[in-house]
Amino acid sequence: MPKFKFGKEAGIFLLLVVLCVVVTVMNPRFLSPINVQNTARLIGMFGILSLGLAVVIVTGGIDLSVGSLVALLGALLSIGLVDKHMSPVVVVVGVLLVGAGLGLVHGLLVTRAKLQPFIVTLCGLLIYRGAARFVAEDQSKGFGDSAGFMWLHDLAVGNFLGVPWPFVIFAVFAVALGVLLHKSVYGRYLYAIGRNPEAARYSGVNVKRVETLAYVVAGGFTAVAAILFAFYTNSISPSSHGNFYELYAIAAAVLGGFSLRGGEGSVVGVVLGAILLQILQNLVNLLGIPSSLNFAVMGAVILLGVLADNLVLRRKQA
Amino acid sequence: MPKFKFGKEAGIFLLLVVLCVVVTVMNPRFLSPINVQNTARLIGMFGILSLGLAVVIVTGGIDLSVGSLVALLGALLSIGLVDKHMSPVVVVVGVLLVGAGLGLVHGLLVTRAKLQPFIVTLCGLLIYRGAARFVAEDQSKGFGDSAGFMWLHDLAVGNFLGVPWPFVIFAVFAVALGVLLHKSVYGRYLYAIGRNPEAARYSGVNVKRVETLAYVVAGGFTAVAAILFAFYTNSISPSSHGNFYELYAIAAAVLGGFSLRGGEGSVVGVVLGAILLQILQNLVNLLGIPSSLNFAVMGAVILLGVLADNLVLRRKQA
Amino acid sequence: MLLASGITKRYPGVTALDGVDFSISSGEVVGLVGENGAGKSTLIKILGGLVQPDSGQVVMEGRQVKIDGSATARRLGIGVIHQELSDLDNLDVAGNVMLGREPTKFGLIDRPALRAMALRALERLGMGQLVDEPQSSLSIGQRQLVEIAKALSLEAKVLIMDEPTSSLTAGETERLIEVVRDLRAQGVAVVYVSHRLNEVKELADRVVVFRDGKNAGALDKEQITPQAMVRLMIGRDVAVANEHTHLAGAAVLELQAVRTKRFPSHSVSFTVHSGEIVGIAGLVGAGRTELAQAVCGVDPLAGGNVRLDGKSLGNSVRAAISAGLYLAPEDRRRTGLVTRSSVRENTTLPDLPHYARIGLLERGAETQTAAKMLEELNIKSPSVETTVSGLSGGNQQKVVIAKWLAMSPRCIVFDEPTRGIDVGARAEIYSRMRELADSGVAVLMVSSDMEEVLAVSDRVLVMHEGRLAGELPRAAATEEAIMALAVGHA
Amino acid sequence: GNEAAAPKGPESSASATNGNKLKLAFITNNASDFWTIARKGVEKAEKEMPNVKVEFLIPGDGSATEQKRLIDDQLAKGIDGIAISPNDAANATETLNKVAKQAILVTQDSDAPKSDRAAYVGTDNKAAGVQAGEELKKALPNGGKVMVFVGKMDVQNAQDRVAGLREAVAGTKIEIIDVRTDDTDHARAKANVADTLVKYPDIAGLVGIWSYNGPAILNAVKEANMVGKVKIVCFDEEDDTLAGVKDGSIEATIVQQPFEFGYQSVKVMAALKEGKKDVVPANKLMIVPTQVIDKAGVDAFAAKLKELRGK
Ligand SMILES: Nc1ncnc2c1ncn2[C@@H]1O[C@H](COP(=O)(O)OP(=O)(O)OP(=O)(O)O)[C@@H](O)[C@H]1O
Ligand SMILES: Nc1ncnc2c1ncn2[C@@H]1O[C@H](COP(=O)(O)OP(=O)(O)OP(=O)(O)O)[C@@H](O)[C@H]1O
Ligand SMILES: [Mg+2]
Ligand SMILES: [Mg+2]
Repeated sequence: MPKFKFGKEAGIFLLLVVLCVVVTVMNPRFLSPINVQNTARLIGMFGILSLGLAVVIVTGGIDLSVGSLVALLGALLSIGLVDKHMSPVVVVVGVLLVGAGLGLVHGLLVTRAKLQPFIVTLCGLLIYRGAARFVAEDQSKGFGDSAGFMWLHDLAVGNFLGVPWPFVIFAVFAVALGVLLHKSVYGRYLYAIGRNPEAARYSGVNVKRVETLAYVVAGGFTAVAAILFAFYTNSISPSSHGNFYELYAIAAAVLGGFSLRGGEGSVVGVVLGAILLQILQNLVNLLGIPSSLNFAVMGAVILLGVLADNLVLRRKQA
Repeated sequence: MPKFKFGKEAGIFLLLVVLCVVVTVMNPRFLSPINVQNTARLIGMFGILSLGLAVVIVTGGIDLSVGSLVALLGALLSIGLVDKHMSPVVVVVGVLLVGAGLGLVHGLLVTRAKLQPFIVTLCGLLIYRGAARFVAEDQSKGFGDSAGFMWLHDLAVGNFLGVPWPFVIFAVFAVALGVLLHKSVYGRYLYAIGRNPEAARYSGVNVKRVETLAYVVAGGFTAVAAILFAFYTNSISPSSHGNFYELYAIAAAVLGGFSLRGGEGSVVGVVLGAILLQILQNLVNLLGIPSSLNFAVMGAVILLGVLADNLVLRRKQA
Repeated sequence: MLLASGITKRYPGVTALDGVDFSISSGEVVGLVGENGAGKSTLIKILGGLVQPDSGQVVMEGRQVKIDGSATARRLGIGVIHQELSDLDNLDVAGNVMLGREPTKFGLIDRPALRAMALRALERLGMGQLVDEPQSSLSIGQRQLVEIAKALSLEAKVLIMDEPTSSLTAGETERLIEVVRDLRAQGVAVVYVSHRLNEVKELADRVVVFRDGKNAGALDKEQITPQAMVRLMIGRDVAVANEHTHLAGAAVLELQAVRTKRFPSHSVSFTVHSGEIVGIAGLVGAGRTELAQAVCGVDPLAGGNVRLDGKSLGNSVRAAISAGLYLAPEDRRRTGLVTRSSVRENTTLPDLPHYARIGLLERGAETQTAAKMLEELNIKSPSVETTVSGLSGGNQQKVVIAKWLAMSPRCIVFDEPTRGIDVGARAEIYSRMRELADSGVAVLMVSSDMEEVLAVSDRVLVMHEGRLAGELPRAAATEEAIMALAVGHA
Repeated sequence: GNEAAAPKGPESSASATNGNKLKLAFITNNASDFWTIARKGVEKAEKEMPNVKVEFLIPGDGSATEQKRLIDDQLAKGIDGIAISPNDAANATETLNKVAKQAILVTQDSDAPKSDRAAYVGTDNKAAGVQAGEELKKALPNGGKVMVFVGKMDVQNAQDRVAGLREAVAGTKIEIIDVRTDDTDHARAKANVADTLVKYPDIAGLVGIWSYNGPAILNAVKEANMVGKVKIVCFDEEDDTLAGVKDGSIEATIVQQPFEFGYQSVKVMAALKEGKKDVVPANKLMIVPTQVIDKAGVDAFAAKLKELRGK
């Protein structure tokens, strides 16, 4: 729904509040500045991925290549900066361009070659993972002490007035995307295409161009997140870096009210979804729940969340 | 298309033939009995997963929980047989029931609670992985020397007249499913639901029941495959066993002409898709392509396959 | 103004258009008529830029043009109302009207301006009150009006309307005719496609007739009569509305204080007897479809009871169907048909177990039934294996009817049964309905087409805002009497 | 011209005898720097023995299934010997025995004691765990809470190392609170450490079991400004880990000698193929000891490593 109504996001917002209260009661350190900072940083990074994906999901598409792309771009970043000693600005711009460029390729394959988004980006998932391992020669890549691009490192992992940079970037992106999706003509067309591409075409919307652009945006956002992740871990093992991140990103969007059939969901929803997912992970550690149950807790809460949303608030999304 | 027309599968069949010829020329051992047997065994196991998933995909659904379910059921199998010394028959039946039962839960959540299949089974992916690690106490599980249930072990990894049992089971399942999907009332309903659930409902089809049953079938097939995989690896590390298998299974179906929008695809297609995927993996090893490129090769061939299919045969599936 | 010549378009198995010519000048209203599948919509899609012709050319205002998309058509001043609705239910009505032409301020959508522009277009149709409604809450008729408003707001030089009134009732149709006359006065060229030949007669300055994808002739203003059009369309006369004697038998379908979800405060009770055809009339959005769907179990009942042959039916489609109560729904693409499946598969879907032995289908029996229905309803389809999406709108509608006629009903509810169906086939369907009634079946027909209601019904029920406003026996059923009840007077 | 052609001599003769070259395979359990060093060892042995050709294979997803496929494909190709780091030793016995029937089987890095392997070349992970425990005891004479981090607990070397660690600190005031896993997601690995520092402000020590856990711990501790306040012991020789040892923020790291794994595995396979059974001790275990690298030894080790990695 391009017009934003808070009703749809009320369910997840409630869940989030309840969860925060419960965790705080069980371990007050949850609200300690350092923990808030840590969590905000992770929210920022994963949230940027989710925002990008949300744009694609609105059109009824999907992007499974996100995790592998994070690995490939991270490896390229390290190679450019450390192995090739290239100028940080050039490398960053290069990485962003590669991300957006691969998004463009996805978009063209979907709109021009008429392939299913699932299959295009599944191939992306496989190919970029392989490419990451290949360019990194199956070595883990890192940034050492970041000599020569300390500012970049700080931008990724440092704080701005006490707020982690990734969170700041996430917030800015969220606002920008909110305006784009909910206020601009482009956003309206995205929702139109997601709901009924025929109707959009009948009304003279350049469906192919609009849809392609969605993948480009997703690729660009992924690239930004990839840079942040790379500096955050400071080590990119090409075979596992970013594994399953696409699922987190998709989960955040769906939790936030997006339908994978397209044409539904708001930026506020994704933001809440992204926050909820990271708080869940934080909670597992803070409450001392065995790590082996990490995934299970996440899955269970997501399921309960959407169930409560559907049953209690009687929202139908099937 | 309930009616089977070979035209749709001709593309992938061609790709398969070309690939086989090329590999044979480059390494004649490709056709050695032992290699054919190994590959057939893997085709059988992965193929069974794909067949089950295909039923769900026809309805326009998806099942992402397959890989995690393979891990959970494998762990349960080992616990039942080895730790609890239960009767093999009881354990096998139990595992099949758990598989089908979880499928039923998916089906009910999708049809009754009206949740999106993607999100239901994504939660399954997370929860079953956690459950597998939990029941296995984060230890890898196995069958040692299979004393006491050697017959079961042989059924899973042995041969029948020189043909690996998993392949035999796969073939039988494929034929049965072919009849079900393409010749039976139930199959026709599945396609109708995948294409237009509302129209099916208005025509008196019990949409909820038919759709639920699809998930049960998928769960049951996954359970069969899980037993075979468990004995094949003879070891189940709960945190990684079966990772990404859902993607292989989906890829096989999509390669075979299934559309994730539902209502499209034939059993012959999935079978060919499953064969192609395993041959691809075999080829990477036989041709000595760096392992790091394994995924990339797979991704590239899938992409080329669907591209060629769409562009050359002008089949539109987007 | 606009001149299309030698247009040919082939689809696998059919030649939709075979070198047709078509022209229109400004300030002219041209009626375009032809049997179902004659190629009318195909020509319109070509002019609207949605389909590319295999050969032929289009000249607009003296210049040859290539219309390669809706955007191009709009730029050239061609506005189109397509036969099938194409709206977005995740937008409000204003957003739908202005889709593709959103006014912006600082790069963002200027909502007030957008609303104002949409309102202006809607008000021409007397539908201003809809402007802020979510599209998802509209009935088919209202959605059709939104489509018309959308085309009006284009301020096109050539306005093409493909069956704009097929789901409108008399009131709205009257209004639309006024609007078209206005446009003509302003010098707009209007192409008007309809199977309601009286409308065409009333409006058109000239009529062009297509038959099997070819020009079958044209009629000038003074020559336009329904009979003349029919003769050119099918090459013979059609006897419309056969006289009959009606012998009502036992009560078959009984509605006892039925309440629907949308109008829970009104209850509706009536009975349909064996051997009679009961028509339900009313304005767009009066709740007829709502009622029909609740009765047949596809929508939940909000209260009351439905009895068939004295037995109470559970509120489910399957129970209804197995008891012999069938619904042929009004929205063929959403609920009537599985458009990606073949004619055969659609025809046999509601009665599939009938074609199976030990669960396995017998293709031969299916094909036989489907072929029989193709023949009987004169469905223009290359074969029974053709996918329904490849049929013309009217032929799709015939398949909706066919799938229920292929079974043996006790009571059959038709919701807008002849939407988009040509005169010839329409007569055939009416006589099938009569045969059914004569064989003891109860027939309930919801229709917005006044002529149809008057011609077919033995008794007319009129609905207004969810309640039964009145009942008229055949003798008392006149257009005026029905309208008076429909608008809530009397 | 002549000079340029000259070196071709031995090469072409080698390819002529390609048919009777000894074909060996070295199969890792996943992809990492560790295996790069092992590869150097393999290459060294290969260079020393011109009649040996070794394929170095890395399973794509690090799973047992993938490994099994690699093995089957090698056997199908015809192979003389396989040195493998089995992903799940306890249950891979049957697969391994199939190999042992057709070729020389050496386990390396991770053993499969129940199989018919000709030899095991590798670390005693439990002993390595004990070494880590000893370092921890040195760093925390007064004891304290210790958290352990690892990728997956269902992998044998992780279990052995943790067992050794627990054994070494048993009876002291060092309390191991928990083992947190991260499924090899490095971001998760770091977040686990950060969360632990929040949950247990009085934490005294952190142990990283897998190679990337060291840098993950170090980075998180640095960002929490707790360098020096918590003692870190980890495994393996990631650059960041060595830098940490050098500047004192990490107490010590326990390193294996993968170069020796590669080198000795190939050597022993070649020797066995020639029938020299005496290269393998009676218990079949060829243990390559782990080394403790602390501040004192880090420079020398780093220099050697650099040479091995060829960087
Ligand atoms: N997409 C398509 N694929 C295949 N055949 C098509 C397609 N669209 C139209 N046709 C065929 O072209 C012919 C003309 O169809 P068209 O829709 O133009 O008819 P029409 O005159 O508008 O009929 P109606 O009055 O029923 O709307 C029909 O026989 C139809 O089967
Ligand atoms: N205000 C509304 N809110 C929700 N749904 C509506 C509303 N108006 C119409 N609908 C939907 O549109 C469908 C048709 O409505 P209704 O029964 O009122 O139409 P009708 O009397 O048959 O008139 P029409 O000629 O427009 O079809 C119904 O199924 C209903 O779900
Ligand atoms: Mg038409
Ligand atoms: Mg209606």
